[in-house]
Amino acid sequence: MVEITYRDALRDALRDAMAADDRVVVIGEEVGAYGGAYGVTKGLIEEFGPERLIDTPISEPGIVGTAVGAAMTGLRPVAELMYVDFLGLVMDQLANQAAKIRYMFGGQIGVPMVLRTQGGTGRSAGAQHSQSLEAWVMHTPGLRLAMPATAEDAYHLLRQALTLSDPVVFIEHKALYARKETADLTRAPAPWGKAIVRRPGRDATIVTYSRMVHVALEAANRLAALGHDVEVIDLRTLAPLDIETVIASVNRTGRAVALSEGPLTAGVAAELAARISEECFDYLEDPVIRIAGEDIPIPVSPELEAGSVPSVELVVETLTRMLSR
Amino acid sequence: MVEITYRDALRDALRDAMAADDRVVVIGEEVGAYGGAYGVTKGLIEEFGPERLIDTPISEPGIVGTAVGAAMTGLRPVAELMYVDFLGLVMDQLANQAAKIRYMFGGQIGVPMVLRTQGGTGRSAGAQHSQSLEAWVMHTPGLRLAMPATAEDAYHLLRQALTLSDPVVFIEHKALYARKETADLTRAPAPWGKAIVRRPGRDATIVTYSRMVHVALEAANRLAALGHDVEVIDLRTLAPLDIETVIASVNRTGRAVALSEGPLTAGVAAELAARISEECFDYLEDPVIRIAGEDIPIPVSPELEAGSVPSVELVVETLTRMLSR
Amino acid sequence: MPINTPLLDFYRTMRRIRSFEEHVADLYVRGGTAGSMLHLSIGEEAAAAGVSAAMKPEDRFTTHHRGHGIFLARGAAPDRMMAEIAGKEVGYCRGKGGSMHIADMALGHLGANAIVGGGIPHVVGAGLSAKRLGTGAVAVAFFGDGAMQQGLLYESMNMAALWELPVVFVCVNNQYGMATRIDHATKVTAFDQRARAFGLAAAMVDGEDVEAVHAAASEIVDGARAGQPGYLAVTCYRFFGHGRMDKSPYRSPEEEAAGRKRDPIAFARARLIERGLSEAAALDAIDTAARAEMAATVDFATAATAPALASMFRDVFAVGEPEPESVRTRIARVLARS
Amino acid sequence: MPINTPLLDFYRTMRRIRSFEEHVADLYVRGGTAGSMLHLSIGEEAAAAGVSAAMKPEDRFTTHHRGHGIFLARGAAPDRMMAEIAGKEVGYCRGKGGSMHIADMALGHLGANAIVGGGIPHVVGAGLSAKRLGTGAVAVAFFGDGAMQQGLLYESMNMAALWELPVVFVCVNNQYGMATRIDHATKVTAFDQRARAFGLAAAMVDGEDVEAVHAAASEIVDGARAGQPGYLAVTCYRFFGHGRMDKSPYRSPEEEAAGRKRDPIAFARARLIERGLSEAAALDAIDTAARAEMAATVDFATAATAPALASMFRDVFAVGEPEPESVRTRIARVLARS
Ligand SMILES: Cc1ncc(C[n+]2csc(CCOP(=O)(O)OP(=O)(O)O)c2C)c(N)n1
Ligand SMILES: Cc1ncc(C[n+]2csc(CCOP(=O)(O)OP(=O)(O)O)c2C)c(N)n1
Ligand SMILES: [Mg+2]
Ligand SMILES: [Mg+2]
Repeated sequence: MVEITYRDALRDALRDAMAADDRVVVIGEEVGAYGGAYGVTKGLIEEFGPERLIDTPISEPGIVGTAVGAAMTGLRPVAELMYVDFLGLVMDQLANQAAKIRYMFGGQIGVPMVLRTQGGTGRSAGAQHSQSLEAWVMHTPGLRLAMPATAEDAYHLLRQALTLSDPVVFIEHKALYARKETADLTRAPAPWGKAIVRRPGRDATIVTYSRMVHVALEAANRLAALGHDVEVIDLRTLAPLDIETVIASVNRTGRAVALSEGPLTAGVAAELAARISEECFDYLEDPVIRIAGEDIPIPVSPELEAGSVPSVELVVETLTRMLSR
Repeated sequence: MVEITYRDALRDALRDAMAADDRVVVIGEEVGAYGGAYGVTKGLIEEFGPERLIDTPISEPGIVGTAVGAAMTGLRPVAELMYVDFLGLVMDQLANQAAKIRYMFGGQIGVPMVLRTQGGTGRSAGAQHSQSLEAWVMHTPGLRLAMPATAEDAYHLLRQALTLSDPVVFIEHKALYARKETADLTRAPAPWGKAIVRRPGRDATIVTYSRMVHVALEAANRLAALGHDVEVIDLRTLAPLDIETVIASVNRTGRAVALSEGPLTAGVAAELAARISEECFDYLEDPVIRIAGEDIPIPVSPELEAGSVPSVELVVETLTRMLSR
Repeated sequence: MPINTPLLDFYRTMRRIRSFEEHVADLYVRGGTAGSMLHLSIGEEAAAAGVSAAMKPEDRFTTHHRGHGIFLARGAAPDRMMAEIAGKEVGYCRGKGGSMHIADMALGHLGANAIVGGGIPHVVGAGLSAKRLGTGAVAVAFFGDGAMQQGLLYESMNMAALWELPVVFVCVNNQYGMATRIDHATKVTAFDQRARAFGLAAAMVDGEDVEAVHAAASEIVDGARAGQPGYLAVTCYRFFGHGRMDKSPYRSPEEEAAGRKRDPIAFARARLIERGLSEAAALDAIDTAARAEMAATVDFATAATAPALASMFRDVFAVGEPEPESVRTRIARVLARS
Repeated sequence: MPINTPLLDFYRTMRRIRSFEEHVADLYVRGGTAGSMLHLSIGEEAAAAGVSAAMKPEDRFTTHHRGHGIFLARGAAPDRMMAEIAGKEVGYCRGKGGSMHIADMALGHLGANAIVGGGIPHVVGAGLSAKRLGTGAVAVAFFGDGAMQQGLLYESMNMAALWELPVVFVCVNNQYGMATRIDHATKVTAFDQRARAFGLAAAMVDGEDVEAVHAAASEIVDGARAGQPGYLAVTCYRFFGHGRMDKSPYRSPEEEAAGRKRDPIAFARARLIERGLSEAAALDAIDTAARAEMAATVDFATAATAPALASMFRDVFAVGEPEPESVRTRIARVLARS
């Protein structure tokens, strides 16, 4: 057992993967000497050199396109996009190229790359640096999508992503980097693609991922004090989506909340609500409730920013309302 | 009443808008002498000249960025993206710029532009020229989204879009251009943002838009022959989303199908299913069923392409199953 | 007794910019600003002052994330800027934009941008409007050397040249994009060659000498107004870190010391005195006035009120359009109904 | 008696390409191909043959949507190409890709692309792999003049130059992007200047003369292999419309006639005869053989079977990963359960 931050776990995963597999290279802006905008790659250049920690110009489409080509020709690139907000610059290379190449070429070759990036609110970084855009990725056939909530998952999901044969988008959360936890990284990890019940409960199920897992757990604690026993499921990966774990839980509790930081409309919570509603129809006592980001750009003012995404209070309030009827 | 194609109705809308408002300019690849890849702007350059039908280099991000700047400074640009599949190149200019400028700048100014494009299957154009990407747009706060199914709507929604103060993404369907209908374009149009019940019915409600409206209507006809009376709602715009019309219908029929050509997962049908499930919970006899595109890239083979999106047969089969229990 | 010369005006403008940056940096460190990001333009004042003075009041512009100085040189009210950076309702953008998204339509500021290169094509659009509407206005995009590696810049240059728009591209080449020195981002730093290869008039100028910047900019801006779009690279040095908290461990103290010697304000001051256009005491008075002015903006911003929470639903769409329903309201409604 | 010279090989290659294009065009018109889009490379054969011959077997490449000729010159089996374009299971991509997405890893073809410029950065990645893995392979991106206005090209050029990768950018400048003549897409058509401004070795060559193309390409490709990435523009003429159905009403018959006179096959033929390296009858025999070969590919493709419907769920992810559940199956399951 070690005390480790999410940031350090990510770095360890990269280090271990690079040590284990020569073909792994990291490519992105400031990933070398600077150590990454959020410090994830700090120190790795000393171990692996600038040939494997490749600093790039500020050319996001070029970076992702380069990673695609490298992945097709024998390397296993980890491309870093400094902010998930820059997805808009690279969606062609990601969705039209990386995601479709295996398919369009009849299965001849895959694109075993990982696109690491980070998103979310919490640093008052403004409308173009605070988004949660996982829905665009989840909607794209051919992509895998991991969104770890814990240091342990940050480590294992990244290691696992680096063994897959298809492109993985790996979205970290900027507000989690400094989060510390006690973890045993040597323990056999949960399988890739499996959700984890972070807190068992009988009265309702919260289905979520990334930073919102901690919001849900905190809310569940407060709800417990109010006499409500809420289960919290951490999806860990959105593609694949482990709906079985969710179904089993909701069929048991009869109530579900889909919790996501991204904007409500046509977001991940919509997919979760739709899936749960169709799969658990006969077991649901209430409609699946979506708690998600407001349908607005993220304002820079810290108060407004905090108000624009789901809070512990809102989750508590919602479940209290559901469970007190 | 005139016989008119979807293509011609679009052209009429552009012509009438350009005649009525000097500030309207069309900017895009081959919009001038060539008349647009699908012929929508054919002949307009003779009427309005190359100053208003502006042919561009093949520079999609630059085109959309130019339209943003033009819209902020007194023009009312209609930017044309030849295929919606190229959204991946312009999502930054669309989602980070056009959609957020009014908000980030505290309401000082809007971006009154229309991004016209076309999507969907039906021409066996392959994985990078056949997509339905409206979910990315619908998920972006600050954007409006229109997807006409008929020539009449093509005309009116485009005219209306060209009066709005905020950016509108206007997605036509490549398989509808040649579709003819009898329309009265002088009749007062349905208001912007309102859905239309295309076929009233008592047993179930199909909620859809764009080309799938015709699939739904054809299915409803066949279902009628089988004794099932199905209502078909054409949303016309996905943002705003006229959920009231949908709720009223589903609360009456008790059964809903969300039908969309785009890929199933995290797509428009998910949002529709989630909304209907939460708004009509006590009225639903069955879960809301999503019929959507497969979660695969679009194959070029015509048989496979046709098989990858919802067919009349699948809609009939689904509703028969629902209604025969 | 100072004589009223452009150089003295430049000096005042540059001093005001630097003083603003010093004050906003201080406010940031004290936790008084909104946003984790603050990029100072210290060392780049001549680019701001020199190019701005070559523009006319009706001209328009966009900036990158390091745009405080440019906007001040174009006439911004520093108190409303400071308030915006502090995330306050009286700020230029009602506290929604912050340092990286300041804009002001009244002064032709089409917006700062947090996407490297993101604001560049907007001036192509503004140039198109100006040409079509016959306003005579030029549109200027300001951006950093980092944006020289963003493809969108070349698409924009190409369109401006092709359509002969009144557009100018100004690269504030402060030698760094974050920790990456420009020669680690590109093999060829003679950026004017690139611009010419797309059909622009192009020049590179030393950003220590504000008069030289102004002269070069005037030629390029005037040319653009006459239908020959242009490009100007202003070579300077980023005195401090990328963001306020960055201590630039990636560059040597010697390099920094040398870079900071290329100070456009010290340069202008020396020249003013040397030419007998001003004297130390008078320039000190300008400095003092600037400091007082900017200190007052901090007080103004600090005292100002934060935007009301409900304002977050405003400005997504035009006034008169329905605001997005809040998640809380929706949930209450749904649970009340079912 | 023809002597075995490179020029004769070029002639054969170019004739096979043209014959392929003529046959596939015919199949298209008869409704035998999958896909509404078909772009012929007639007139561009020298670019394909000349550059390809400058490459080694281990080299890799990507092409644009007009890539049949290039792939043929690199050794493609025309029957599998024809089958792919017809959307058949035995095609290079099992009928999933079609004309615009042909690829073959065995021959180093990293893929044709339907996004203008989309495949360009992939060669930067391939160059990175080659350099890191020490394979000695060069990676070549082929694209049209239209892609010269896509920003991604410049990002790619910049990275290739910066990292000194074994990468070559080949622009097949057929004068048109759809209906837009190149001088309506850009102010400056001396594209080699752009490439040099990013640090590439660069040349422009006349695409009528396959030997000249080969010589220029050899220099650039060899240079890239030695660490100096390069750029080559091959100037030619698109003999026919953009797509098969486009009759090019936007250009004059005179221009077309003049353009089609710049025929690399006729040019090579004349030179072969003039130099006494071959004679008309022998060249006619080559032509006849090419026609027979390509006619057979049409028969092959026509007779081949379409992919099974269920194959549509394959190849989304690697073999062994679960296939996406079909919508029909999901609905049946959901309705059966509730
Ligand atoms: C598209 C994009 N990529 C990366 C970033 C992160 N980033 C912000 S500023 C910056 C450096 C920009 O350098 P330069 O353009 O020279 O401007 P400077 O900061 O030196 O003024 C980077 C990489 C961003 N904001 N946008
Ligand atoms: C990004 C993108 N924009 C537009 C198109 C539509 N389009 C297909 S080919 C083409 C013209 C390309 O011209 P060029 O690059 O010169 O190639 P050519 O067709 O002449 O071989 C266009 C505009 C596209 N496929 N991709
Ligand atoms: Mg810089
Ligand atoms: Mg061309």
